[in-house]
Order: sequence, then C-alpha cells, then structure tokens
Amino acid sequence: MSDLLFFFEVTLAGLGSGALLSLTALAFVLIYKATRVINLAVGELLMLGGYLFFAFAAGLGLPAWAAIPLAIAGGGLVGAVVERGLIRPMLGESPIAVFMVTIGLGSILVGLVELVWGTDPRALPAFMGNAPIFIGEAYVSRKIAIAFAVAAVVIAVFLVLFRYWRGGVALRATATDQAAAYSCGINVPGVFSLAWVIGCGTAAGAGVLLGSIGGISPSMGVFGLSALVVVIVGGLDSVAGALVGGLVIGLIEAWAGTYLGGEYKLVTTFGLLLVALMIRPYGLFGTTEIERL
Amino acid sequence: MAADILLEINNIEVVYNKTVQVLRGLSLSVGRGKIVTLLGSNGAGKSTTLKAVSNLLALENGAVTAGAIRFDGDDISRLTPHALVRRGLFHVMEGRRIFEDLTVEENLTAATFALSGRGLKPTPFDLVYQYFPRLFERRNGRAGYLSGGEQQMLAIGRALIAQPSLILLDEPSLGLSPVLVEEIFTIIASINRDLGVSMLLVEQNAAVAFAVAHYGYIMETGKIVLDGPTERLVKDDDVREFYLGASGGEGTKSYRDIKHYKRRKRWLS
Amino acid sequence: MQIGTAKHSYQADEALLTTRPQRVWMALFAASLCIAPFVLDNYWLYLACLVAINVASATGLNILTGYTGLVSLGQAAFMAVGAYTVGWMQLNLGTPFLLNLVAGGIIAAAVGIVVGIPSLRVKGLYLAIATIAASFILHFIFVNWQSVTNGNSGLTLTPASFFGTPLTEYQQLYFVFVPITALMVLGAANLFRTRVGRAFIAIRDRDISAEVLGISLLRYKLMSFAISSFYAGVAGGMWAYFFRVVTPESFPFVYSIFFLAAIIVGGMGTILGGILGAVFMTLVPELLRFGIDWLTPVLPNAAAMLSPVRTIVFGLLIVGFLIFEPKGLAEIVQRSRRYFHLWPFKK
Amino acid sequence: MTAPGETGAAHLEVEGLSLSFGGLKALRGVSFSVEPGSITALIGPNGAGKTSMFNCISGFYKPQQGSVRFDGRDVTRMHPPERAALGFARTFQNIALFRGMTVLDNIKLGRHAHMKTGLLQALAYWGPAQREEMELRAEIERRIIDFLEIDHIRNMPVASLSYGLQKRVELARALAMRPRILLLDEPVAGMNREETEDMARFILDVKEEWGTTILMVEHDMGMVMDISDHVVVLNFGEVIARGLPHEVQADPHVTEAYLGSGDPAALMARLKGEAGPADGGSAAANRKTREDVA
Amino acid sequence: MLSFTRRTLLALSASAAIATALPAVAADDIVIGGSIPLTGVFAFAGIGIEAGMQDYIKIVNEAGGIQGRKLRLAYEDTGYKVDASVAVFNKLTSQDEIHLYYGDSTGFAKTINGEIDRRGSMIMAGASFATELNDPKAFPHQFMAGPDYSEMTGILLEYIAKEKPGARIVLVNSDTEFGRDPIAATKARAGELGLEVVEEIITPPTAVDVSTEVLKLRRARPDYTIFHGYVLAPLPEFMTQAKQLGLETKFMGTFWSMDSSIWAKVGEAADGFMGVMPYRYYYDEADNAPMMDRIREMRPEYQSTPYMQGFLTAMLFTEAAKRTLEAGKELNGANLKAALNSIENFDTGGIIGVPISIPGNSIPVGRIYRYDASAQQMQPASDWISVQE
Repeated sequence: MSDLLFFFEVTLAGLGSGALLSLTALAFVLIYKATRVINLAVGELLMLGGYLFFAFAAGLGLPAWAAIPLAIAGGGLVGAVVERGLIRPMLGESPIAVFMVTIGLGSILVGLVELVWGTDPRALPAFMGNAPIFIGEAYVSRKIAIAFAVAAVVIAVFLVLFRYWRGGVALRATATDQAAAYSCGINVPGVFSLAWVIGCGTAAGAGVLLGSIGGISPSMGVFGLSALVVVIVGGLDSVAGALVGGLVIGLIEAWAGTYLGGEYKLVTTFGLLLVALMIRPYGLFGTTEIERL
Repeated sequence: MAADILLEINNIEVVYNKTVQVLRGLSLSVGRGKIVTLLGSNGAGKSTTLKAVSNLLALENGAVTAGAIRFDGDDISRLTPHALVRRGLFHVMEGRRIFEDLTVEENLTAATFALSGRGLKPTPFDLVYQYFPRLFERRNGRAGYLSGGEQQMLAIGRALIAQPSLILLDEPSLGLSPVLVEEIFTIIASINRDLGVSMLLVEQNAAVAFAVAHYGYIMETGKIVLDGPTERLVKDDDVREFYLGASGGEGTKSYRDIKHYKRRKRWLS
Repeated sequence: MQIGTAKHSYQADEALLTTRPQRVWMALFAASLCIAPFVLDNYWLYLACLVAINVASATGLNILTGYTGLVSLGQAAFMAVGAYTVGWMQLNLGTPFLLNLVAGGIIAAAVGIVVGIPSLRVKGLYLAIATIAASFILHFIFVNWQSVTNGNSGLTLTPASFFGTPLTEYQQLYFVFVPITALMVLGAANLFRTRVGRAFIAIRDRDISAEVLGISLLRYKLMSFAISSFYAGVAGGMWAYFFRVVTPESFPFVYSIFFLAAIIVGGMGTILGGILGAVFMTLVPELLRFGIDWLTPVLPNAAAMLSPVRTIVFGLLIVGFLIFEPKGLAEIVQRSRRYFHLWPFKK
Repeated sequence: MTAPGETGAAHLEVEGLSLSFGGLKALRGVSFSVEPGSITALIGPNGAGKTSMFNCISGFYKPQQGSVRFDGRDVTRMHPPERAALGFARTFQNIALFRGMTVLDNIKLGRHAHMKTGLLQALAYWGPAQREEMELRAEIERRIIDFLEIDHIRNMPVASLSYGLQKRVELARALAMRPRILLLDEPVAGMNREETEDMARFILDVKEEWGTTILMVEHDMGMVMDISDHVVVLNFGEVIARGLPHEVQADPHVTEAYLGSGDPAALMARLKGEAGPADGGSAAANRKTREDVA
Repeated sequence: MLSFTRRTLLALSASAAIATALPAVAADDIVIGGSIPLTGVFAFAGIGIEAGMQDYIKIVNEAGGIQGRKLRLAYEDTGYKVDASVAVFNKLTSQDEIHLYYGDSTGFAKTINGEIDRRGSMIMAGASFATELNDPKAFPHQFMAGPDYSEMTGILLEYIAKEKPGARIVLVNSDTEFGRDPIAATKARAGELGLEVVEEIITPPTAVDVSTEVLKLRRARPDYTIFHGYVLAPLPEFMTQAKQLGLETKFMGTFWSMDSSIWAKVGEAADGFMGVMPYRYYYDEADNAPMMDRIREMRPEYQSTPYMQGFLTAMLFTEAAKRTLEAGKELNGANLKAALNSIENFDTGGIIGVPISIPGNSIPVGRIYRYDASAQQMQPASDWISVQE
C-alpha cells in the first residue's frame, strides 16, 4: 500500500473523528452564544445521551429510530432542568462561578450514571450497519462516515438559522446584555432555556454517535475536554468555528497519532490550544470583545 | 383614577439584597402624553425607581416590598420585564446599554421583539433613521464602535421601534457634551410631540430636563421631596440653589470663594 | 459594630488577630494541634497529614485564584512537579528533606511562571483553559521523560529522614507537615498585610486601574503564579514523602478541580477559606465512609454506592456553595463570629 | 516622609500626538502643555479624543506619532507602572476603586510604586516590611485622611459608600501616589451641587497645598471655567482652542462645536411653545447632525 | 418515595449500633483486609473478587476455620483510586489486627509497600499483576495469584511460536502504566523466540475512535495482534473494523480482558478472540477439579474471572496462614511470606489445571483460551503453559 494512500486514509479518518468533535463543540457554542456560560459539563451530557440511548434501545428494546430522538429529547430535558435549577440562580454571578457550577454538574451527572448503570463500559446496540465504505481505494469506517455526515448537516442547519432567523439576533442580543435584551422585549429566560435545551440535546445526540463507535462508560465525558480545545481554537461563539476547529483538531490528532504515536495525540492538541490562545485568544472565528477603559 | 394618568407609582419601597432600603414610600405619576422628569443627586434612588417600574430590579437582587405600580390602569408588579415591554412600556437604561457585538440594524431588529403579540405593524427602521440620520450612515457597523452620542441615539431609536406609550429614560445626557445634550433633548421633545409618547425622564442635568419636561419631581434618599409643574419648579429657590446653581444666573458664588481645608469638621454618614 | 476593637496604635490595628477572643481561640487551636497526634489513631493521623498537605496547596491556589483572580486548574500538576523534584533529589542526591521540599517548591514556582505566561494575554476562563492544557502537557512530560521520572512506573521514595530518624510513621510526619503548613499559611496571611498582597487584590478587582497605580501586571501576575505553585510544589513534596510513590497518575486532573472546589467551598480570597475548604473537602468523603458503614445493615449494597455518592456529593458541594453560599464556609464562620463575637469571653 | 512641597509640580508637554484605531483617527497631531502647578482643563464633545488623550498620557495607548514629555523627559513609550513611579496619578471617569477593599487599603494601594517590600519580606512581615507599612499608615492618616475629611469611613468597604465619597476616596488614592501630575477624569460628573462644591474645593487645595500640577477632563462648564487656570478644547482629535477660561468661552469655534447656545433657558424657550411647527425642532437637529457627519 | 419518620430513623440508628457492635464479638478472627474497587472503572473486577474471597472464606469457616480461628474479610470500596485505597488501609488496620491484605491496584501496591514493610505484620496480594511487583527483594511481603503481565505475554508468545514460527506480531498497548508494563519484556521475548514485532501501537487512555490505529494495523499486516492495558473498549471496534477490512490477524489479550461475560455483550464480533488465562473458567468441565464443582454448587450462575482470582488469593492467604500457625510461628509478614514460598506442587483443587509452586512473588502458569461466540464461552486452545525458569 502506498504511503500516499495511507496518508489519505488517515486524513479521512481524522476528518471523521473531527466531525464528532465539531458536533460536541457545537453544543458548547450554542450554550455559550446565548448565555455566556462555558458549560464544562457538555462531556458528561454527551455521556448521558449515550446512556439514555442505551436505556431506550437495549433496556426497553426500542428501535434505533425511536431511541435516538428519545435520547436527544432526554438530553434536552436535562438541559432545561439544569438551566432552571442551577444556571438561572447564578444569573449575574461571575462567569468563573458559573463555569465551576458546570464542573460540579458534571460530577453530579457522572455519579448519577454510575449509580444507575454502574461503571462497566458497555457497547451500544448497532444501528449503523457494518459494510465498509471505500472512497476510491481508501477505506473509511462506516460509523465514522455517518458521524461526519450527521455533524455536517446539523452544523449547516444551525449556521443557516443564526444567519437568517430573527431568533438568532435575540440570542446574540441576550448574550451581550441580559438586562438590555429584557428591555427590548426579548424573552430572556426563554432564550436561555432554549439554548440549554438545544445545546444539551445536541450533546446527547453526539453521545449516541460517539457511544456507537467506542462504547459508553461513565468516563467518556473526557471527550468534552478535546471539544473544549476545539471551541477555543474555533472561537467560543462561532458555529462555523466549531466546524472548522473540530476538523482541524481531528486531522491534527489523526496525523499526530499515526506518525508520532497515540501518546502524542492529547499533548499535540493541548499544545495547539496554548499556541492558539497566545496568538488568537478569541479563536479563529470568535468575536473579539471590545474592551473599554 | 383619572383616565389621563398613564403610570402611577404609589408608595413603593425597594430593598436590595434583602437589607439595603433604597426607596421609602415613593409616589409619582406620569400623565398621558407628558414628559415627567425625576431629579435628584446620585444615589437618591432615581434609577432604582425606573427599574422598579420596568421590573428589572430582580436582576440586581432588588425587590419592591411595598406599594403598587399601575401602568395604564393595571397592576404590573407580576409581569416579566419582556411582557411589560410588549405592553408598551420601554426602559432606556442608564449608560445606553446597546448590544455592542451587534450591528446598528441588528440592534433595531432586537427591539422588534417588543412588538410580539401586540398585533402592530412593524415600525419601519426609516422612522428611526429620520430622527437619527447618523445611525443610518453607520447602520451596518458594529454598535460597539459608535461614539457615546450615537449610542444614546441608538438606545432611543430602539425604543421608537417598540412603539411604546411610555418611555423610561435614564440619564440620556450622561457623559455627553452640552451640544450633544441639547441635540438629544431636542429630539426627545419632538418625539414626545410628534408621536405622543409619554416619558419619565431621570436626569442629573436639571436645566435640560426642565427644558423638555412638563412636570417635575425632586427626590432625595428614596423619597419625593418636592414636585410641581416645571414652570413652578424653576422658580423655586431651593431648586435654583441646589439643582440649577452651577448653570449661571447672577449671584452664583465662585468655587474659589468657598472656604478651604479645615473649614469645618463634618460627619457625613 | 464590634465592641472592643479600639486600638491604641496603628500597629495594633494592623495585627493579624485583633481581638482578645481571636487570640484565645487561636491559642486553643494551636494547643489542640499539638495534642492531636497523641490522641488520634493511625487512620485519623493519616487524614490529618493529608489535610495538612491539602491546606498548604489550597492556600497557594487561594493566593492565585482567590486573591489575584487568576483561575487555575493546574494546581495538581504543580504539586506533581514538586513531588517529582523531591523524589528525584531524594533518590539521586540524597539531600536533606527540608532542602528537597524547598527545591520542589522552587522548581514548581519556575514551572508556574512559565504556565502563567498566557495570563498576560488571556483572562478568566481562557486562562483556566490554558492551565488545563498546561497540566496535560506536564502529564505528558511525566510519562515520557523516562530518565528523570521513570515514566509510567514513577518514582518510589525512601522515607525522609530527620536528624537520622526515618520519618515513616504518620505521627512523625504529622509533626513535620503541620508546622510547615502552619508557616505557609502564616506567610500567606502576612502577604496580604503588605504592598505585595494588596497588589494581587488590586489586579483581581480591576487590573487596568492597578496598572495606573504603578503595579506591573507582568510582574505581579507571574509572582502570584510563582507563589501559588511554590505552595503547590512544597505540598506536592510533602505528598511525595507521605505516599512515597510518585507516578503520573498520582496527581490527576480531578485533583486540580478538588483544590478549586476547596477554595470555593471554603471561601475565595480569605486565608481562613483556604484552610476550611481543604479540611472540609478532605474529610467529607471520609465521613461518607462512616455513613455507608452505618447504612450497610439496612442497604445491603450500600458499599457499592460509596464512590458514586462521593462523586455526587463532591459536585453538589460545589454547586450548592456557589448558589447558596458563594462566599463559602469562611462567611458562615464570620457570621457566627459576629453572633457570638465575645462569647465566652468578656472584654 | 515627604512634605507637600517636596513632591514638586511637574511640567507636561504633549507634542504632535496622533492615535488611530483601525481606520478611525482618535487624535490628529495634538499639542499642548500643562504648566507646573496649574490646573488645566481638557474639554470637548464626546468622541473628541479626551479619553484617548488621557490614556496616551497615562500609558494605556501607545500613540503612533508624537511624544509626551514629563519635565523634559520623553515618556511616550513607558508602561503605566513606570509612569506611576515617576509621579503620574489619575482618577477614572467611572470610579475605578477596588470595591471589595476598605478605604484605607485603597489608599494604601496608591503608594505601591514608592514602596520597597519584596516578596520574601512580605511573606515574613519582618523588620523593614513591617516598618514600611507602619510609616505608610501613619502618613496616610496624617496627610490624606485628615486632609480629605474621610476619617470616619477609613475602615468601611468602598462599595458601601455614596458616590460622592467614592470619588473622594479615589482622589485620596491618587494623592497617596505622591503625584507630581494629577490626571482627573470627570471628577464631578454625576455629583450634585453640594458634592461638586466639596470636590472643587479639594482640587484647589491640592493645587495650593501640595503644589501638584493638575490636568482634568470635565463637562461641568461652571466648574471648569471657575477653577482652571488654562483650558484646552479638543474636537475630532484636534485642538480647536486653548487659553484662559474666559478666552476659550468666548471663542466662536468652541461655542459651535461644544458649548452650544450654552443657555438652558434659551433651550427651554425654544422647546416650549414658540418653536413653531411640530417638527421644527427635530428638523433643525437633523440638519445639524447631517453637518456633523459630513 | 422514602419518607423518614422518627421511628424509621430510630430503627436505622439502632441497626447501625448493632452493626458497629458486631465485629467486636469474635476477637481472635483472622482478618483479611481489603481495599477493593466496588465502584469506578474497575468495579466489575472488585465485585467478582469480593464474591470469590467471601466464598472461599465460607468454605474454610464451614470446615472449622484455621486451627479453630474463623476467617473474616474486612473490606471497603476504593473506587479504584490510590488515595482512597490508602485511606481504607489505614482505617481497617486501625480497627482490626490484620495480617493478610488485598489491594486493588499497582499504584496502591507500590504506595503501601513501604508501610507494609515497616509494619512487618502482614503479607499482601492484589488485583495487580504488574511486572514491577514480581520482585521479592523490592516487594518482600507481596505476591500475586497468577503470572505477571510480562509472563502473560510470554505465555502468549510461547503459544504463537509453536503455532506459527516466525509470525509477525503487532503490540497494541494503552498509554498507561498498566498498558506499557510488558512492552519491553514482550519485545525481548519475541526476539528470543524468533517472532517479529512489526508495529507497536500506543493508544491514548481515553481513545474512542480507533480508525487511524486500524489503518496502521492494516499496513503492518500482522499474524497476531496482542492487546494489553485494556478491559474491553476499544477492542471490539478494532476487531470489527479489521474484519471489515478483511484482515487475517488473530487478536489476543491478557487476563483482565478475558472474562467471557464481557465478550458475551459484544456478540458476533468477539468470535475468535484469544488470550491467556491463569485459571479455569466457571464452566470448564475437568475431572480433577473439586473446587470448580464446589463453586458451581455454591453459585449456580456464571462467575467471572476476577471471582476466580479472588477465590485463589483467599486460598493462598489461608494456606500461608495455616502453614505459619501449624509451624507454631507468629502471624507476621516474614513468616507468612516464608510459608507462602514453601508452597510447592500445590493442588488448587482445579482452579489452576496444574500443581503450582510459588518460589517468588508470582505463579507463572496459564493457558490459551479462545472465545466461541455461538457458545458464549471461552474454549481452551492450548494446554497449560508454564514459563517458570
């Protein structure tokens, strides 16, 4: 097998896993854009999504087409509850405090999942088929290809919504100044809830995809850290940034893992993050905050 | 209650953080189509009064603990801030509070949410641009890059979009040069005249406030201490001494004549 | 108003403990610290040592995050640097352990300064994330710098020795750790009586106006990182002498979260807060252990619930304190002090 | 310990200063000088560049062209902390006190640049460190707290003070910096007449008793014209007038660009009643703004 | 919903009081202490280990204990965290006099080693088969109830060399202490046996997607792929993708990924997975395995491989204690370890298929099993292989 073909295959695999990162990053971005909250519990919500799917598909024996929407809805419901119960009381507190609340939330979610489902890793029922996909001679894992397609479609939909939907303005206005958004007649709590519901639902959906590839376990939330890198590189409030950032990180991880060794994946990613922070603190596509004296 | 009263504040008390009382039995009313100004020094509770009306107090951990506020005849204490805006009560907050990350036009779009559920035809943005031609020039630029005066114009422009019957205006002159203050107040007066919008105007700059207002209230430490039609207030000796003193007129003392260091030992608080 | 606070000199007004009840309580506390090792059993001594280590590190983080406003999720990684330094010196140089601890602190401080460099460019959450990145990179170094860290297997230390006596028992370690920690806490308290500490607070509250007052952000932010990671390094060194095995897994990322949680729960930006938080967060999981002991006869699989319940409680404490008592335990203590302010002493 | 005289008044010269953000020119070759021991006021409409000017002088912005000289020494490239050590002190328009700290700690912070305690001494709070703190405390008590009449609030957290007092504490902090030039950004904005009187008195006292050079930005024309020795007017990043207060006041350029009719009574008369047709006022305003944009 | 009335609270505290009072009754119990992971990433092992130890203790106690003294397991959950394990150790040892201890991880074994040596009162075994621990000089009071990880891969290589001399091998290891443990030894041993290690793949500990690793595998075209450092994930995904790509390689693993119940959940893709196993499986039918019969009698349903490990560990603890007491010696670390090392050609009742000796810290014996997806069982693929030198 030629080196070039090998490189091409590795690149495809990297784009595929990058798409999963993009999708998870999207969950970060949606919530951040509306509420200025960096939700570090996105990884755990993703894990929860995987477990919900597991409960519906393996536990209740529902078919995948029913279990997936249910898992996403479940994630959204958790998002709504979290927003009402934990985030809204923190309105007006420092961003760091809210960030820490989400860290606490992550811990609570992990504990709950361990309590209910135990700590053993589990495999999700297969629903994507197994036949491999070949692009020319190059092999792509079917699940990875599907993940890529899903992520691309979802992100495209959100891009369109933000650009052409009046609600997109409401969301961004709320993000800039809650009180002022209120005074313009925007239903601020509604925007918050909506952002959390959609964001957490997206994370849950990503969890189903991720779980069907690598299985689920209470510790799979670590994936959220890589996605965090993606949003920092791409820009915390940019949907396009999530997409591009995810693909870039996916590619770099794949290349680093292949040509340097698996142990270099994480360190390359985080090294890149530091570089990105030093050069462009607001990410490739993020909005620069206007700082006044 | 008289039908021509649009906003009536009756004996309200406001407490922040469950401990600090800011308003102590404040009452005032705004007549339909009138500009009413509320004057007082910093910390007297002027902004708090406006926030109590627009229900934005909760965001700052404040609450109305007694009294009633009626807008257009209805008790509004239980309405959410956005529902209140959608009834036609628009609060232009202190410090402009425009959406800096959005463009000028998107700022106006954001204000269209105030029309939700009111069955009104959307205001053409042209109306805003007619009053504030400068905004038109910069309509696609990021609002954060506007000058202070332009930001104030945008803030008032947003209120126009909402087609309110009452605008609460919090210190529109803050940080603006005299010529801009004059300009903005001229527009405020004409909006009131052209569109019949009532306004409750909180000001620091008593002179310009009296120039546009029909009626005035003066508050100190959470209470109204004096009120009356502006014509009468401007003639009041105390008002002249404490609120209009600096702005000329014969007999104003120079700061240089005031006694200096160790003049007196006072205990303030 | 507190009664009994009239001072006769500025010196008295600027003292750490200003009232007599405060001084009496402190003396009682110090006395109980001295008696404790003769009363407690091995398990509680073990916990006491662990608490001392955690207090030292949490106090360090409090200087950086609570007082200077720079959020760091790298405290555990700095501890690891200290622990590896101490381990390496102990094994390769055989230098006295106090020297090793100081060296551990200094090396950690040096690393802290490097990690702190992004703080000059990014703030708040971005900085927190940069420290996450730094701690993963440090972890990578621990795993791969085979010749110094012995890779995944880590270092196994010989016991510290104090005038020829190997410090192996928890009681002995207690007598070393507690004074060291007490000194470090005292140092931190002193810091905030001087220009250095005030500069930190100024940077936290409003870094731009701090600059106008002549406070160099570069210098003081890095200084804060240095002190904080010095504390972490010394704490990590003590940790190394305590457990005597240092591996890359010894200081996981959640340990950093633990310290941040500790100062949140204890109270950010107060010396007391760092102490209370570290004590509380170290002991709560252990108290849960006793709770599970009691529950076992009723709930047969209670033991299997311990770890998830701990995880949940850990999260709930963070969330609960942030929502209901954002100023932490220190504030609760202050409140009760105001309530009993002279009890049981009279002026 | 420094007696008031020793701080010494400084001479500040700004020459050909230009600053732009992106394409936006905030300052275009601004030159003026502040005479030692004088009160100079910098006025002008919003967006005229006053705050940019202040930020160039205190070192937050680095001008693209021109220089700032302090007693003949070029400080254009110096960072704010270095300037503080030289004797620059400023207050902020929207009060930049440290709200969580007490008044005393806020004032102490002002002295930062002139103190010597290092990290290790601080940790030990030993000998020189302790001595230095005690001297500072004594000096603040004697010279600043008494002077500004804030002895009753010294141990209160700043956040609990009234606006006027906060402004005064900010001045106290600036004084603790041993200023040779004091930059005041809208010292009386948002104050009522009585508070303004107090502040004006303190500013004059600082000039007279401490001999400090003062440069201030202020919109309260009554106060500016009354207490300043020299006035500089900025518009669109350029100096359009400078001179003694009454000269500037009489300058037609200034009236047009900044002061307006300057008479609220006239405004009132114009707006009330006899202004003619309903849209007269706004049409006039429109004309004016269009001219401004052009 | 639970609603606590005052009465239920009273009942709770009463039962709690009884519970805390109970252990004090029998003071001359021989106590096996245990830091056992009942939760956390290693919970599946801890639960089996605890059950196995309890069962063997029951068997001993029913037979009258050791010289009339009852055996008792005092253990607490550690969540597989080293500091928690140390805390449990300190708590248990300050509550009871303990001479036998079970620890849950390599990290704990190393951390507590100094303390155990200092106390000199106990021996310890545990869930770790780390090569580093298989050193009687450094770890004089510890042992493991099976081969260390290097010995495990050694057994695999022994088998491969016999099946296919000169075979090409790929090593896949997780980037953890556990995963990296046998790499050097495996490569050295492969060289000695004339096998070729054509690629080494290290996966990050949190790897989910293994596409790039599978591509590497495809490029290397090995005959055998040896996994170490995993329990289950990401092995199934590796095997599925390899199958899709038509790779011929045989996949092998070591003890902790050899339990058949975890593979049963994977289904068809698991078929053919091989690995080294030091104990018999629950369902292994063998003539001379009375203990296996006894286990099936006590527990009618499948018991995991960790169960077997716990069971055998308890058996060896018991044997060491018995030999010490029979020799009239005090129960302490040195005596117990000496007694343990005196075990020679010992019959485990069929738990291990051949008689064992423990001259050092490990029992380097094992057998290759292969997973049969249709039967959902591991089937023996070789005879018992010993790599004892």
